[in-house]
Amino acid sequence: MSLTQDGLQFTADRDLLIDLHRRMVRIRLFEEAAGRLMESGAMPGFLHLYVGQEAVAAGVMSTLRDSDQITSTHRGHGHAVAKGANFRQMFAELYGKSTGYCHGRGGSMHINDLEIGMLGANGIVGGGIPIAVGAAFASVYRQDGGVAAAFFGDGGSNIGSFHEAANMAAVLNLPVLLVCENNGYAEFTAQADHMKIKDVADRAAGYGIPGVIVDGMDAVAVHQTTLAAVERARAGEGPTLIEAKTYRFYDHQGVKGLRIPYRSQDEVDIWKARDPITMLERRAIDEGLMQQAECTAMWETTHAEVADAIAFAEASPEPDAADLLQDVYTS
Amino acid sequence: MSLTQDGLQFTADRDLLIDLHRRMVRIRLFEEAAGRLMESGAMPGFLHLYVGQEAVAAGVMSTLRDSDQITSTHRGHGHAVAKGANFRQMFAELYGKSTGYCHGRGGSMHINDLEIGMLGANGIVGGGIPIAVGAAFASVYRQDGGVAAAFFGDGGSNIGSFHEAANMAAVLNLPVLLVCENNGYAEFTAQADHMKIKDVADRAAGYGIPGVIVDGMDAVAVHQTTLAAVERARAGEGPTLIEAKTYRFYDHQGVKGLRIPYRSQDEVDIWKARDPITMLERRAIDEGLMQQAECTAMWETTHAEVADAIAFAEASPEPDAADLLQDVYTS
Amino acid sequence: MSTQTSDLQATATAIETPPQRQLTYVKAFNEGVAQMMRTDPDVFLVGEDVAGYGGVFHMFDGLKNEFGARRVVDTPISEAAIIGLGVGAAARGLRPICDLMFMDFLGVCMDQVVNQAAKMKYMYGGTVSVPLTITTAGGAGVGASAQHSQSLEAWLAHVPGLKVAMPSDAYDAKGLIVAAIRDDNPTIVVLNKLLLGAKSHVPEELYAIPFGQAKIVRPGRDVTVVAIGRMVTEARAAAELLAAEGIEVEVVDPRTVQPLDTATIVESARRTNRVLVVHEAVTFGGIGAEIAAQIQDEAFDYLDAPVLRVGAPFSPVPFSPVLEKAYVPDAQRILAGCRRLLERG
Amino acid sequence: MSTQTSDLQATATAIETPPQRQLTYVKAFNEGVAQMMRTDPDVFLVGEDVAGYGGVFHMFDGLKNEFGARRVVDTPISEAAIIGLGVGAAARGLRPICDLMFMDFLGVCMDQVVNQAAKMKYMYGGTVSVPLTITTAGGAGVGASAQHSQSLEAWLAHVPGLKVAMPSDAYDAKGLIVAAIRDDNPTIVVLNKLLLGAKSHVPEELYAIPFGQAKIVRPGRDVTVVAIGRMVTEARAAAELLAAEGIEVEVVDPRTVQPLDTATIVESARRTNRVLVVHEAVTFGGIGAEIAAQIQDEAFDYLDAPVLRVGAPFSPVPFSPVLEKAYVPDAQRILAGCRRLLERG
Ligand SMILES: Cc1ncc(C[n+]2csc(CCOP(=O)(O)OP(=O)(O)O)c2C)c(N)n1
Ligand SMILES: Cc1ncc(C[n+]2csc(CCOP(=O)(O)OP(=O)(O)O)c2C)c(N)n1
Ligand SMILES: [Mg+2]
Ligand SMILES: [Mg+2]
Repeated sequence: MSLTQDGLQFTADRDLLIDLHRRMVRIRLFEEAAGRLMESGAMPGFLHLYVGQEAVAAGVMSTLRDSDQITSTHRGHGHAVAKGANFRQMFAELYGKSTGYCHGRGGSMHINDLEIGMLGANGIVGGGIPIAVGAAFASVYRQDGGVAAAFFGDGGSNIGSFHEAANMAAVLNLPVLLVCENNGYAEFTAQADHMKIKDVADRAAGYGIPGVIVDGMDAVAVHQTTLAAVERARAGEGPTLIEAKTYRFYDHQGVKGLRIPYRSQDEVDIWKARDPITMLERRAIDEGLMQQAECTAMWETTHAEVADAIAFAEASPEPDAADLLQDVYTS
Repeated sequence: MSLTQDGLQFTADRDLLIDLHRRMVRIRLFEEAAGRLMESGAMPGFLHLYVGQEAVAAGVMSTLRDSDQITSTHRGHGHAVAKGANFRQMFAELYGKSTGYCHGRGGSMHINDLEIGMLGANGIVGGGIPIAVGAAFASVYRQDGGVAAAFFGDGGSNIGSFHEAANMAAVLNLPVLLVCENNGYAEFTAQADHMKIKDVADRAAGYGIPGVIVDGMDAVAVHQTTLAAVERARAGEGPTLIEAKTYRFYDHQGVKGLRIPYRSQDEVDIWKARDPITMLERRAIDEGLMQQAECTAMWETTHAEVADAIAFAEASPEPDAADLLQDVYTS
Repeated sequence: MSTQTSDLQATATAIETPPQRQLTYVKAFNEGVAQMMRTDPDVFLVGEDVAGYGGVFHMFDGLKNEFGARRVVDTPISEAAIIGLGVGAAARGLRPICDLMFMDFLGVCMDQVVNQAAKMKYMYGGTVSVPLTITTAGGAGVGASAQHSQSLEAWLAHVPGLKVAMPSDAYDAKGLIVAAIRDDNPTIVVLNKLLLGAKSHVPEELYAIPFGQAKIVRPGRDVTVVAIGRMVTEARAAAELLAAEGIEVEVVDPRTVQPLDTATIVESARRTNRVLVVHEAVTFGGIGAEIAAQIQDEAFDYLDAPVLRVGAPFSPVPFSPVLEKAYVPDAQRILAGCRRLLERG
Repeated sequence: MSTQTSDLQATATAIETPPQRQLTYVKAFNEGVAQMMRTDPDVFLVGEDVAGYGGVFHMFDGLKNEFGARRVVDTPISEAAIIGLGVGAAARGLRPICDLMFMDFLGVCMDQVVNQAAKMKYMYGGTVSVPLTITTAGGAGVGASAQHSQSLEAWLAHVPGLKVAMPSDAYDAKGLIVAAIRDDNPTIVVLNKLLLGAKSHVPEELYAIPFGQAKIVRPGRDVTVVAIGRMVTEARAAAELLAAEGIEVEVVDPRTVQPLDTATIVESARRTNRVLVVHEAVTFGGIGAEIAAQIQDEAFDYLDAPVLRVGAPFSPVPFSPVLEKAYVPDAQRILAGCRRLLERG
């Protein structure tokens, strides 16, 4: 495991584990609460929950600087939380309140905060990939040493913009991470029904860039794999396609029961047995790098922070309908 | 060399050579004449000439039935001629006359004739590839044993519709030939400046289909390579990506001098030394499969046919402006 | 024996006049597709999650079971290839239904719709027909935000070669999808998300509603409201409110915006002399502009007031329910529009 | 010495009043881009064949030589990624110019233009600006056929968040591209292929033409012709012909169709009481519909005739020169439209 890395300074394995654990627990509790609130009708709109895939966002973000930009997807809460978004503005946005990240104009699929490098979630599958390429272009143009990561799913790797953006990043040799979160499904369509290949990483060869596969349930592995790609990118060696094999624990949208016709209970059980947070905690404690108490404390403080954020969101004012036409244009 | 093949019946190598020679000579003389007429101002519009790439169209079409459909590109005359389009309607269309394939409405980039399996040239790079996938879908749906071929260039393999169509053909296991004519340039941009890979065939692995490379100046090699792909397709084994390495002898558009800043004279000379027609004639005569006289005769009869077609086109009436709104809709 | 007879008669009457069958918009649409697939073996369906799942709006529930994987096909997320597949299959004489989950996704497949499907027949000299049907869902009001709520029919209506239907109730959802599938041209049928559960009478038998024939949904003498898609419902509500004041609003539903039944609209305008055009799309550059431009041209001497328009304000669709409610046109804004018309000379 | 003085004076005068500099439309555009790249290091250019070749219409000749490969970048044929690259770079504060060779190719990148660039600021809550400029070439008349000749500005003008300029001469080509590059919003500058070689006076200094301010190209009292892009030239020709008959046509060029300067157009309509709107796009659903709808609303009591429109007929652009000539609006059709207006009451 890397002792030091670029974005943050880990002086020891322990620090990395704590960092990854923190990011994952924050995502998990944010999502569990968001799901409950939506199902109960307290919160409007749709939610594509990230639960189960936490190791990918945590592992990737743990290698990035705040100034490194990412573009996300419809399933973007996990990326935002891992990149450092605060719960209050996120919940407020999910509630459509004026205090939210988008002042209520965007909702779940459009959380963004360039200050922390969250260039934005996106409702259009593949829509964010070329945008990340543009963010990376800006870093080279300004020689600021930044990298950009584009997240997308197995299904998203079938849309034209993935192909165009990957080839563009390759031929312009841009510092881009193409992060495919392969959770085996595009909505309700299994991977075998939307592509003939098993590994999306195989597509990298078509662009002349490296394609690597990593266990998307193992945050440390994701961290290490991404770190190598980030170092390549910062060194001016161009983009890397990273395929993280993962799984979503809930339905495509919302928090319905796990057992849905298109997935077998066995399949779900096998993946849940490899819960990324449980695995990391077990490992950290076995290796004596973290205490059970520390883990518990993280869950508790995060629970409290979620509760605070929800209270903040609920107490926040609705947007003023008089501002409906604000920010259509920059004047 | 295959003695028999599916589309046509070649009882001997000689028959195949004659067939390929005929298709190539027809393309060459059609294009040379068309180029002259456009440059002289006799003919309106733009022309993307196929000269130099004849072996690809000839080799591929010699494996197809009339009922097998192809979709073509902006550089489509060669495909049309090789698929059996007649000179009269083609020249008439280039002249914009009412007797043309499109009654003058389409011009150079929209020649089509479903009767002979020419599903159409296309002015949009990549536009025809998904359409060929649809034609192949129809063959499977009707179980008519047909295949469909989509032609596109090295540059065209960078656009989203190529990626989507290739993956669609693969996952639906359709009888499609994805024929990439890699002539090294997209307009005035060299391949190295628009993709990082040397072989477009490398992209096949990303779709889980075979990718093969063939010498696009050798009509017989193209015939044999395509034949194998056609047999796979008809046997229900799905699509194949065929990359033919070739070269255009004229400019991207029109018949300007060969020596254009973006290509070196050396490069042009090397490729012209491998003129696909000269190579085939030399080989056929050396192997004693064809006589010089036969070759000469082919050039002469074709010259005459071109002259006849031009005369027909020039003598044909212009479309009637009163028919401007005809055929916008099928009623 | 007499009893028997009367019993029989009773039964007979019962059979003759069954209670009118009510169906939801989405079920009526689904029935139209199913009936067409039963009657025409060349009709097939491709799209994302249309087979196994039946479409995210359940537009296609049960079709995979009845017609099998050959005719009901799930695809990758590749809209350009989905439409392109339809264009190629249609050019060869099949009748594809290509589903575009959300109308907003036109952005990723506009070339196949506009430069390929729409132009093929004309630019190929009339030799090829493209009997392709694209089904999609438009409209706001469900908290789906800026990229899943647009009404973009004006783009499509501006393209020669396309036909565009906007069913405003369950009866039309069935009749228009049937007409679209039977049409030999590329057609787009735009369902409205908020109408999916709306019920109305839908006959069981197969029927088609001809394109280009507007429907006078409600006759009236004082004002004409030309309403598109779901706005027909809002216009009816506004008409009810004004009826209470003795103002008779005529509500006209064009049903298809391409072709557009100008004759019926102009005839109504000439009778009422006051016209309001309503749609969910942003007002600027919406189909209402074309309708207003045609009315003022062809009914110039009959108008007592300018043709007014009610549409969405000029911004993307906001997420917040409060903002979205203020954004989407409704009965109140239609009512206000009618009052402005009536105030004029 | 006096001679000297007078010589000096002569020279001075010569310097003070040089012969007006005439430049072609494409060179004026090119100069505007070059001057902006000189003044603002954040401006860069990406597109197909824009660097090595200078753009297929020579719009970008010489820029690669002056500014180098870092700022003038050739790309693969990947329009969605070209615009997307611009969106991402613009969101980070750069000022990308993304070239879309032909306007027809909007079909393959509409999502990035409409769902990404146009909506980003609003749906992200105002925190991000997208100072992106898209340059493209539209219009028919060059024998480029159905997929390389369209005028699709109506699509773009219907999209909140975008701005759309249609330069009608060399002076505007420079002034509008400069304003577009300086604008903090996504802008599209649509050059017209037939105007590329058209010359007019173009000052050497850097100047910008503000968006949303129409220009009265030719004053007149009898009829107003609102003309878009190249149609301004045709409208002027028609005005000359009518002037010979003593009919004074006022020609108004909106310059940008989004934002649209309704005030100037309506003011003119109120003076002349007769308005014709002309554009190259098909009439149905074109920007002319929006302009006509606004005029009849805001100048209702002033109009002596309906607002008439001249645009292309409802078909794809044909290839045959004979058909194309019959297709594209020209001075004769504008003149006929004016006559129809003048015949009314
Ligand atoms: C262009 C486009 N097509 C379709 C959709 C509808 N849609 C939203 S999410 C989704 C599935 C995405 O699958 P994947 O990329 O694997 O991501 P996951 O949901 O598994 O995280 C689809 C089809 C969309 N939003 N955009
Ligand atoms: C979507 C689209 N983008 C750009 C163009 C302009 N264009 C026409 S041909 C061409 C180059 C195509 O290169 P390639 O695919 O290698 O084919 P070749 O011309 O070499 O035969 C370009 C960029 C187009 N017609 N369509
Ligand atoms: Mg997935
Ligand atoms: Mg090429």
